[in-house]
Amino acid sequence: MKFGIVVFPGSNCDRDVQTAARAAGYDAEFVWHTNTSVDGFDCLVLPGGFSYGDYLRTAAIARFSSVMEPVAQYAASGRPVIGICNGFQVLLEAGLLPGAMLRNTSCKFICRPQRVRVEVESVRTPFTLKLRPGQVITLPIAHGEGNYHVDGETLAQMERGSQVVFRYCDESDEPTPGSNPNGSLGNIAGICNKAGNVLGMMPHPERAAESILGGADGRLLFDSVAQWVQGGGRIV
Amino acid sequence: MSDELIREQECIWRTMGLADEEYERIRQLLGRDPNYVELGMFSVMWSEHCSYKNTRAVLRGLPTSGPQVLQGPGENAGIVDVGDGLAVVFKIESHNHPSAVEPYQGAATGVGGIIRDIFTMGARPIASLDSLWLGDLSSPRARRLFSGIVAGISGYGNAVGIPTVGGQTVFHSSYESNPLVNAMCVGVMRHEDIKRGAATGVGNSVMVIGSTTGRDGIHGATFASADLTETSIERKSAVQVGDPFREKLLLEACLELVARGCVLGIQDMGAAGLTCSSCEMASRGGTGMIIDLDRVPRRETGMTPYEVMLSESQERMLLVPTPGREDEVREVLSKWGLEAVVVGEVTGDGMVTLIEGGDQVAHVPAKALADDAPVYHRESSKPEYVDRLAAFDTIGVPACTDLAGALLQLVASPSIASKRWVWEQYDHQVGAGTVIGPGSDAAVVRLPGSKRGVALTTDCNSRYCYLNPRLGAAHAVAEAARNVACTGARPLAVTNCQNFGNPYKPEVFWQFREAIAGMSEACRALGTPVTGGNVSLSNEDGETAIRPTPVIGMVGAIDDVELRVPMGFQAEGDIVVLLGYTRDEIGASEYLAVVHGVEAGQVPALDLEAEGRLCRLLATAASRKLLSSAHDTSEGGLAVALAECAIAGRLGATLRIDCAGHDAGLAPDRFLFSESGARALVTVEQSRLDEFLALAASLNVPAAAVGCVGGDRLCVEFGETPKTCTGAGAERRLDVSVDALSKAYEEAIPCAMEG
Amino acid sequence: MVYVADIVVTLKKSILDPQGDAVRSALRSMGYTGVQDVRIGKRIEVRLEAASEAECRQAVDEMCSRLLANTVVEAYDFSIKEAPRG
Amino acid sequence: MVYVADIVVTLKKSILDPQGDAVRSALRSMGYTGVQDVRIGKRIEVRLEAASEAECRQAVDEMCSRLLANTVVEAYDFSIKEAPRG
Ligand SMILES: Nc1ncnc2c1ncn2[C@@H]1O[C@H](COP(=O)(O)OP(=O)(O)O)[C@@H](O)[C@H]1O
Ligand SMILES: [Mg+2]
Repeated sequence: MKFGIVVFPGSNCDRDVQTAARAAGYDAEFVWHTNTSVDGFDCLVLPGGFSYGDYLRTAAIARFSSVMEPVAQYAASGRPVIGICNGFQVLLEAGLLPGAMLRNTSCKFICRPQRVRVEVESVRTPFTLKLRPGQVITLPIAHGEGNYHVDGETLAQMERGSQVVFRYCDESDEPTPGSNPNGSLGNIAGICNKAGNVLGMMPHPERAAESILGGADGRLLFDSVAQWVQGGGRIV
Repeated sequence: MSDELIREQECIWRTMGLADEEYERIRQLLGRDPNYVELGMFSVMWSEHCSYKNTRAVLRGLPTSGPQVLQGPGENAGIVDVGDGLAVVFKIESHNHPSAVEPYQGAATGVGGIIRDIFTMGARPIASLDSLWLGDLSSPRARRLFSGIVAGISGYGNAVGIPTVGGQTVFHSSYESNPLVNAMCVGVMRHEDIKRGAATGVGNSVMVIGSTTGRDGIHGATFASADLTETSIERKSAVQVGDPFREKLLLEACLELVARGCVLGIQDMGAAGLTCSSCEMASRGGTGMIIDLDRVPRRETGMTPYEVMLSESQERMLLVPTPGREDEVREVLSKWGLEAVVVGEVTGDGMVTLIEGGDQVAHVPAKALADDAPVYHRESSKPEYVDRLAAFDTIGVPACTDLAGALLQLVASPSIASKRWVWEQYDHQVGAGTVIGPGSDAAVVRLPGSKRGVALTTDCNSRYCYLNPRLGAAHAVAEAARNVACTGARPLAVTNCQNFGNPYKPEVFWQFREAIAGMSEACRALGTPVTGGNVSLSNEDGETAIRPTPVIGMVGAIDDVELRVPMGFQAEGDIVVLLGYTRDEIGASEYLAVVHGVEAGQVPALDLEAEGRLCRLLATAASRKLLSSAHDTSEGGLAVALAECAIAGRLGATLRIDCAGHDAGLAPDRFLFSESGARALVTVEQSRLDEFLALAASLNVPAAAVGCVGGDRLCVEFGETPKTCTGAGAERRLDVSVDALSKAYEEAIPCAMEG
Repeated sequence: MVYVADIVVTLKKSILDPQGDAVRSALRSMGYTGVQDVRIGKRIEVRLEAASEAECRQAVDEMCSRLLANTVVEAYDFSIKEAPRG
Repeated sequence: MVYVADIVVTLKKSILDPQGDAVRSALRSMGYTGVQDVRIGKRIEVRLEAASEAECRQAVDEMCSRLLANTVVEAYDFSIKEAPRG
């Protein structure tokens, strides 16, 4: 199992993803943003950070980097791609996932552990095989622009197609306004594409892959995709 | 030269902040009159900010050596050994004046500057801390500065990808127009990768790498050395805009250069820009340097040599590459989208020589600029208020009739209340190393690729320092050591930021001298040498000075992060043990200030040996896995410490305190709110209690099991009360729900900020 | 020719603007009680060379839709004029 | 009367604009090689009630210097017009 971690010059969770993947027993190598090929990997990770400074708008510039074309082809071929935080924003800007990200309603960056409910059948994406629908996991969030937005029609389509993968929820597992850290539509924390192989999420599974860092729930996502790859890589 | 300058030419040095005798000294050193560019260079290098001319004599007394010290003061940052060939680099620095004028950018560039100091040494930054001092939150101005400063630190630190894992936030009216922003950064590297800011090897190239040079921040160092008055605020160019993305690129590029062995000497361009970096590197290397200013990449046209030399444009470095590796340096920089340009070379004549358009525009001895600033012995005299306020007798303070009410009031007072509002805006986790984040006594960060960790804290109680600067500064060191030890780490070394008012006032200078003496004494006693720091004077708005604020940044080492000890209560049934001796010491306390509105009295006595024993006990107990939790007592005393343990652990506790073994006949309110030093509150599993108490006894630390963790209330009874405590009133018995404490503690700052 | 494009990027009307709301309450609490609404957007000034104004206009429009604005949530508008000489 | 103030806050010319620089290089690398310079500022639209245009102008000027711009590093400019009815 080998993860390819796409590194933009302002990525800053690239090494953390590598540490987490390795701690879970998998290979993980970096793919520099000027690369024009992403061959040889079982899963691509677009990590968190500030891709190109993100001054204008998060991830606005990243989608024009050379690596994004092979990433798009990789995604189109049905292989697993996950964008975490800034990586999620890159996937949105690049049109690999629907919608856009707005600034948190508090207008502040926010970093804290967050309860997140799994919304889909475990087989919906390669990243959730080891999770049950309705299961609540705790993952850290750390972002200034995680306020997910999409037009009503697309949202309805996404709901029908089980594309909403994670929602922020409260102590009683409900996605209440009070448990919404950033104002995102429907408490959305993560979504996937129609095919299910491309996942974008604001919470950071790589920061919760060792109990000494405050939790190990995030490791389930790494293990899921590894199991999926070992199982021949099919979305049922 | 402009007309205006010509008019003032007679004493142009004065407009640059140089005294007449300093000008004379420059003439003597040069053997001629300096030209305009040279004068500008001297004026920034001889400013207090760069030369420490007013404080150097006093700072000579600091303890700076120890077996753990790999690099003491004098470099960009200090370095200590933490074992396994790993070295930890750390330093704290102020960005007070810029933050007062433009809070967001001022604080942001402060963070940027200290991060560069760390990676300049060849280390990867792994954590930042920030010590913030602001006016009273009831003031709109203080609130505006506070939110701008926090946003600036967050905006810069988060983007560079360095976790901000701790710090402190204190509110007091003396900081209203002079907020303090002290930023600390910590990095790690292998011993063999240590880089120093020395220009060696005559004939070697000198390169400027990173950002272009513009007109921003000209005379920032001089600005930082003057009072903050209307006119100085008008010198707008002293504020820069930070570019965290570029900093991140520069960081990665520099570390790649170090890893490839391309770096002989390197220094960042902070205060006084190219002037400071060139003369300091030459002076340290015992060499000179010739620079062709035409080659310095600029972002504005028409810049004069004066402006190029004094620009404080951010995110730049001066580099002496390994000979023959210039092209490789260019390649690495260009991979990261940055420029690297050879601007000159190292010379053997000891002179900094500047060329523009083929002409020599400056020619000054590097050492004269860097090291020969005058040393002043400023007059000092004890301020009148000191003895008057110390004479306040706490005997007359009325007894507290509602212990729970007083505690609720204390935990809701902004200086004690939860700083979550601050640190949730910081990415405190990036780097996958934050084992204990903000909200505890000290943060613990795991070193990449190792099981070792460092414990980090900043501390200072400026009320203590105001009432008794010597004792106050010593307390700051002791508290920092306690905080580090509570996590299970051994205190290693100290960096410090001395924030004071105008040093030309004898009263202020007295405070400074006393504080340095107290800090030195405590650092000696605790075996934590000072490896560096920063002095920020003239924190005055023309009238009122800030309270003396000698901020201590401390680093401790823990051999295995699995052994770290959390602050909050962990499990029902754990035994609560109070360590140390409690005296009748509510003078200068938070309780006296918040509940009785009095800021006076004697600062608690300090027994540095007892502090040392307590630290040894905490670290040893942690290494034997005897502790479930540990928290020191400081502001607000035992009561606030208990509340913080309960809030953090979401668990209550029931305590019965017997005053025997403490000051005789201590009334409950005094016991609960006294701020006696050398104390901590730990919890231990019942089955390990005897072992722990025996260890405490063997290390000569008073220890008493006082109660048990459990329930959802915090209940403290005193030994003299009847067995059934139901009979005792609110003045003899503390009984309050953890929820109520938590609410008061968590909501205070968000409410003040967001209404 | 050198032109200067003055571009304004704003959140679409249908989208909440928390930053604008925060500024509105700040202004009101400072005593400007007449303030009814505040919207905050970006103003981008691009100086560029182009063969003609029409070509410039087309280039700027493209820049806006490709990079400067995310049209899922933002709207943009711009004006162009010749750069002052010197 | 209700007015709409269209306020532009920009970094002063002498101050580095990292946002603008980043966008400039992005635009160039996207093929817009004619781009010479980009500066990014804020555009703030304030809708407010005032007795007269003069009063409105004065209030907006004050808001700018007190809150909306930090004149240490930023410059501001604004125009005012009557709000369209309805
Ligand atoms: N400005 C800040 N940035 C980050 N963390 C902070 C800041 N202010 C306070 N904290 C955190 O809040 C906690 C409480 O701070 P403090 O009251 O100073 O602790 P102590 O009394 O133990 O020194 C600490 O963990 C500290 O790191
Ligand atoms: Mg403490």
